[in-house]
Amino acid sequence: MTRRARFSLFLAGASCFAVLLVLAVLGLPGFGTTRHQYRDHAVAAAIGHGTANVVSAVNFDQRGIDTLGEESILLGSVVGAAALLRPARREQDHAPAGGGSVLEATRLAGYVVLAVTLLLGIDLIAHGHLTPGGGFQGGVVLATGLHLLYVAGRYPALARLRPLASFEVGEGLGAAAFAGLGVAGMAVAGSFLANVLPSGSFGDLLSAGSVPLLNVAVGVEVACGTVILLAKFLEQAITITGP
Amino acid sequence: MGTFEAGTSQLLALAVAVPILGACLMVAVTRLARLVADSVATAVAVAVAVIDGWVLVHTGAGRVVLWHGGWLPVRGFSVGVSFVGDQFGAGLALLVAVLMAAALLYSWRYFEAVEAHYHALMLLFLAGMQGFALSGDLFDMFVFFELMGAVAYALTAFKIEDASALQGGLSFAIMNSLGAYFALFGVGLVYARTGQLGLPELNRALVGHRPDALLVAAFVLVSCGFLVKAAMVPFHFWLADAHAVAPSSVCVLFSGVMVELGLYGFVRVYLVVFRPVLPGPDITRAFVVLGAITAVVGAVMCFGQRHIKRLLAYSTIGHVGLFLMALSVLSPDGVGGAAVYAVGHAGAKGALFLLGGILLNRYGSVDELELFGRGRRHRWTGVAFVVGALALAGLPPFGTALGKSMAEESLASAGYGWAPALFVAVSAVTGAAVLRAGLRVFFGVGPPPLGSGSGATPGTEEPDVEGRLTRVPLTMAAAIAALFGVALVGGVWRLVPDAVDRGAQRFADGTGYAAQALAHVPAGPTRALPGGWWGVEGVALSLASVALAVVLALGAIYLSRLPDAVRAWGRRLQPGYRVLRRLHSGHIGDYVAWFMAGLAGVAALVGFPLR
Amino acid sequence: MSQAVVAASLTFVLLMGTAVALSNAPERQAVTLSVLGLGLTVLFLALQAPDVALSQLGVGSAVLPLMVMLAVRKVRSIR
Amino acid sequence: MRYYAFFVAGWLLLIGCLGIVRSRNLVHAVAALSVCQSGTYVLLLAVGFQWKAVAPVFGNTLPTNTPVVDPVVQAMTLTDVVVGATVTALLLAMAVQIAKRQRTVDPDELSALEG
Repeated sequence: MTRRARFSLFLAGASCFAVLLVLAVLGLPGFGTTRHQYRDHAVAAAIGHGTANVVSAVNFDQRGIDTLGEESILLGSVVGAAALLRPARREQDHAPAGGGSVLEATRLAGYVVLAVTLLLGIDLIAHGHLTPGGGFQGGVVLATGLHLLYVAGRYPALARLRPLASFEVGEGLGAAAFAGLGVAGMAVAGSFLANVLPSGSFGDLLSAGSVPLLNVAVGVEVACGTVILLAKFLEQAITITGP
Repeated sequence: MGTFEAGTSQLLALAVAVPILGACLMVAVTRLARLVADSVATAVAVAVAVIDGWVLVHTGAGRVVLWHGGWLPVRGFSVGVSFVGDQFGAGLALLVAVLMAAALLYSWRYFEAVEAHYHALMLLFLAGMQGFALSGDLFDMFVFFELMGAVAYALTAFKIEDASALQGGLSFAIMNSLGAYFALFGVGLVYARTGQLGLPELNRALVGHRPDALLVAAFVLVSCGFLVKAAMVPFHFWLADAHAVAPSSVCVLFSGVMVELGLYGFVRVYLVVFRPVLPGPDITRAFVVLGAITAVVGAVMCFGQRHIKRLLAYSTIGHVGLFLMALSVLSPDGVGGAAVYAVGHAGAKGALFLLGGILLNRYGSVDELELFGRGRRHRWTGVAFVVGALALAGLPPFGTALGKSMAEESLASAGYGWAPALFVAVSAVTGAAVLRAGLRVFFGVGPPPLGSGSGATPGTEEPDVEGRLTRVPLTMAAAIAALFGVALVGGVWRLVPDAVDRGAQRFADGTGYAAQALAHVPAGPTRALPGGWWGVEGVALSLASVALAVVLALGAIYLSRLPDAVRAWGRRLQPGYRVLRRLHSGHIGDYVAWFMAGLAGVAALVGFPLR
Repeated sequence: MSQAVVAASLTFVLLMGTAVALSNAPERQAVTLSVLGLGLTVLFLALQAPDVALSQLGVGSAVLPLMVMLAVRKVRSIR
Repeated sequence: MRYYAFFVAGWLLLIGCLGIVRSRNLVHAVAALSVCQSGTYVLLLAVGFQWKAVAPVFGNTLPTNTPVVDPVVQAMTLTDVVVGATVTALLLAMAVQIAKRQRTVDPDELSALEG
C-alpha cells in the first residue's frame, strides 16, 4: 500500500473504533469514585496475612501466579534477547583498549552514586512488603547502579565486575527460587504458592510470611536479568563489529 | 472436596511450574552438555503430558479446580486466581505437551542451538501455553498470553543470520504485543464495571446485565487481542511471515496449537463471561462470516505459494478460519467438531512442517520450483509428505476428516447450508497446494516448472542444523511418526470423539463452570451426541474433497496441457489474486492499519445488531 | 490541589505520548521517551501508586531509554 | 475531569498505533508501541483511583481502616510494566539485527517478506 492508503485505512478504522471507545468510557463509573469491590477484599486479606504493603500482598501472596508468569516472561525475554544479540557468524567481538578519558571528578561521582544506589536497591528489596518498592524495583536499581561504572568511564572495569555467566546463573536461580517456593507451599500447606511462613506482627521486617523471600528471589532475578540485557546492548553498541 | 481430588487439582499448578523449573535449570547450569539438555527438556515435556493426561482422566466428574495459594472462594468471591481443568482445557494442554515432546525429539542433537537457550525458551513456551489453557482468570490469561508470545518471538527470530526470520519475528512481536495490549485494555474496562477478574466471578457478575457500549467494547478488545494470535483476517498477516521463517520444530507448535490457543481463549471468554450479555445468534453470525473470509483468503494465498513452509502457513490460516466457523455455532456438536478437526490438523500439519524441515536441512531450500524432482531418492519422505497432504485435505480415517464432517453437519443444521461446500473447497485447495508441492519435489511429476513466473516469495532460508543432513536421523523419523499418530487418533479411536463431545457440552456451559469453580457444584450429566462418528454423508464429503484436491493438484502441475477454455478462466482470476497478494506486503505499518480496520469491523458486526 | 496535579500530569503524559509516537527524529527518541517515563512517574505518584511509580522510574526513564539509545547508536553506525 | 483520565488512556492507545503506521524507523515503531502500552497503565490506575484515598501501603503507622486506592490494579500495572520493558528489549534486539542484515530499518525499504 502507499503511505496515503495506509494512513486512510488506519484513520477510517481508528475513528470508528474511537466512537465505540468514547461510548464505552461514558459508561464507566467515573474517575475517583469509591466503589472498588476487589480492593475491599484484597486489603482485608493482606492485613490478615500481616502484609503492610497491600500491592506486595496482591503480587506475591494473593495473585502470586501472575507474578510467576511475569518472572517467566522476564526470564524468557532476557534469554531470548541474549540469544538474538549473540555475535553472528561473521562478526567479531573485541574489547576496547584502555579506560577512555573521563574527568577524575566524574569518575569519583560515579563511584559515590554507585554505592548509594546499591544500598538503595537492597533497601527497596528488603522492605518490599512494608514500604513502596520490592524485588522488581530494587533489582532494577541494583542493575542500573552497576552500570554507573560505564558513566564513570570504565567499560573494562564494568566488564570485569560483570562476569555474565554468573549473572545467568543468578537469573536462573532467582526464577527457580520463586517457583520452588510455590512448590514448597504445595508440599507444606497443600496448595501451590501458599503463604506458609508465620505472618509475624504487622509492619515488622519479619512479617508477611513468605512475601519477603519471594521479593528477594525476584530481586536477584531482575537484577541479574537487567544486567545481562544492558550488557548485551552495550556489547552491540561498543565491542561487536560487522564483517 | 476430598484430599485425593485436592491432590489432583495441585497437578494443574505443576503443569506450569515443572517446565518453568526446567527452564531455570537450563539457564542456571551454563555449558550444559547437549545430550543432557536434550534429554531433560524432552523428559519435562513428557512429564507435563503425563500430568495433563492424569488431570484429563480425572475430569470425569466435571472440572478439576485449583485456587492458587489456597485462597478458596468465600460467598462466591476469591482474591486468588483459579486454574480450571475441564476436558477441553486439560485436553488442549495435553495436545500442547505431546506436540512439544515431538518437537524436542525432532531437534534432538542436530538442531543448531546456542548453549541451552533454545531448550529454555521451548520449556517457557510450554509453560505459557499450559497456563493459558488452564487459567480461569482474565488477567492471568493475559500474563500467560504474553509469556507464550515473548518466547515465541525470540524463537521465531532465532536464526539471526536470516534476514527474513528477523523481520518475520518483529512483525509477529509487534502485532501480538499490540493485540495483548488491546486485550488488556478490554480487561481494564470489564474490571472497571464489575470489580472482578476471575472468569467464574465475571460470569456471575454479568448474568442479567444489559448489553451496553462498555461491554461491547470490552468484548471486542479482548476478542480481537486473542484473535490476533488466532490469525483471523485481517489480523493474520504476521502468521505467514513468522511461520515461514521459524525453525521447523517451532512451527509444529505455532501451527498446531499456538494459533488454536488464540481461538480457544476467545471462545472460552465468550462462553463464560460474555454469553450472559451478548446474544448467541449475533455472535454466531459475526464470527461465521469472519471465519469464512479467513478460510477463503488462507486457501487462495496458500495455493499461490512456492515457499513450502509459507504455503503450509497459509494453509493453517485457511483451516483456522474453518475452526472459527465451527466454534461460532456455539453448540456442543460444532465445538466438538472443531476440536476433533484441530487435533487432526495439529498432527498432520506438524508432520508436514517437519518433513519440510528435512528438505531444508538436506538441500538448504524449501522452494517448490527449485527443488523440482530433487527429492526422488527419498521415496519414504515423499510418501509421508503426500499422505500428509491428503490428510490435510480430509482423507478418512484421519481425524481431520471426521472433525470436518462433524463441523459441516453442525453448521448446516444451524442454518448455514453453504458452509459444507466451503469446507470441502477450502480443505481441497489447501490439500491440493501441499500435494502439488510434494508430487513435484519428491516424484518429479509433470513438466519442470518455469521459475520466477508467479512472483511469490522464493524459498531460500537458513537451515536449522549445522551442516547438511545426509540421512534422516531416527529421532526425526520418530517425531514425524508420532505426529501422524496424533493426526490419526481422532479418526480411529472412537473414545476420542466421544470424549470430545462430552467435553464440548461442559465447555459450552458457562454457568456450570462458575458454579463448580466457586461453589463446588458438581457438573451436570452429559449425554452421547448423535453423529459423533463416521457417517455415510461425512465420508462421502471427505472423499469428495480429497478427489477435488487431487484434481486441482494435477491441474496445477499440468497447467500447460489444460484446454484453452480452462486456462482463460484461470487468467481471469489472476488480477484479483495479484491484488490480494500485494496486500500481504510484509510492511508493519500496513499490518497495524489493517488491525485497526479489523477492530472497527468486528465492533460493527457485534455492536450493530444490538441497537 | 490534588485535582490540579492529576489533571496537569495527565495532560503532560498526553502531550509527551503524542510527541514520542509522532516524532520522526530517531536521535532524540531516547530523550523524549525518558521524559514520557518521568511524566508517567509523576502521574503514578499523583494517582497514589508509589510502587508502580518506582518501577516506572527505573524502567521507563532509565533502562528503556538507555536500550533505545544504544539501539539507535548501533543502527546509525551501520548505515 | 470525570472521564478525562480514561480519554487520555484511549488516546495513548490509538496514537501509539498511529505512530507505528507512520513510522519510518523500526526503533521508533518500538517506542510507539510502548506509548500504546502506557495507555493501558493509565487506564488501569485510573480505574482503581479514589479521591482522598491514600496509597495502599500501610507501613507501621497508618491505621488499617484508612481508605486506600485499589491495590489490585497497581499490581496489574506493575506486571504490565515488567512485561512491557522486557518485550521492548526483545523487539529492540530484533531491530538491531535487522539493521545489520538489511542495512536499513525503514519499513518502506525492508523487503525480505512479500506475498
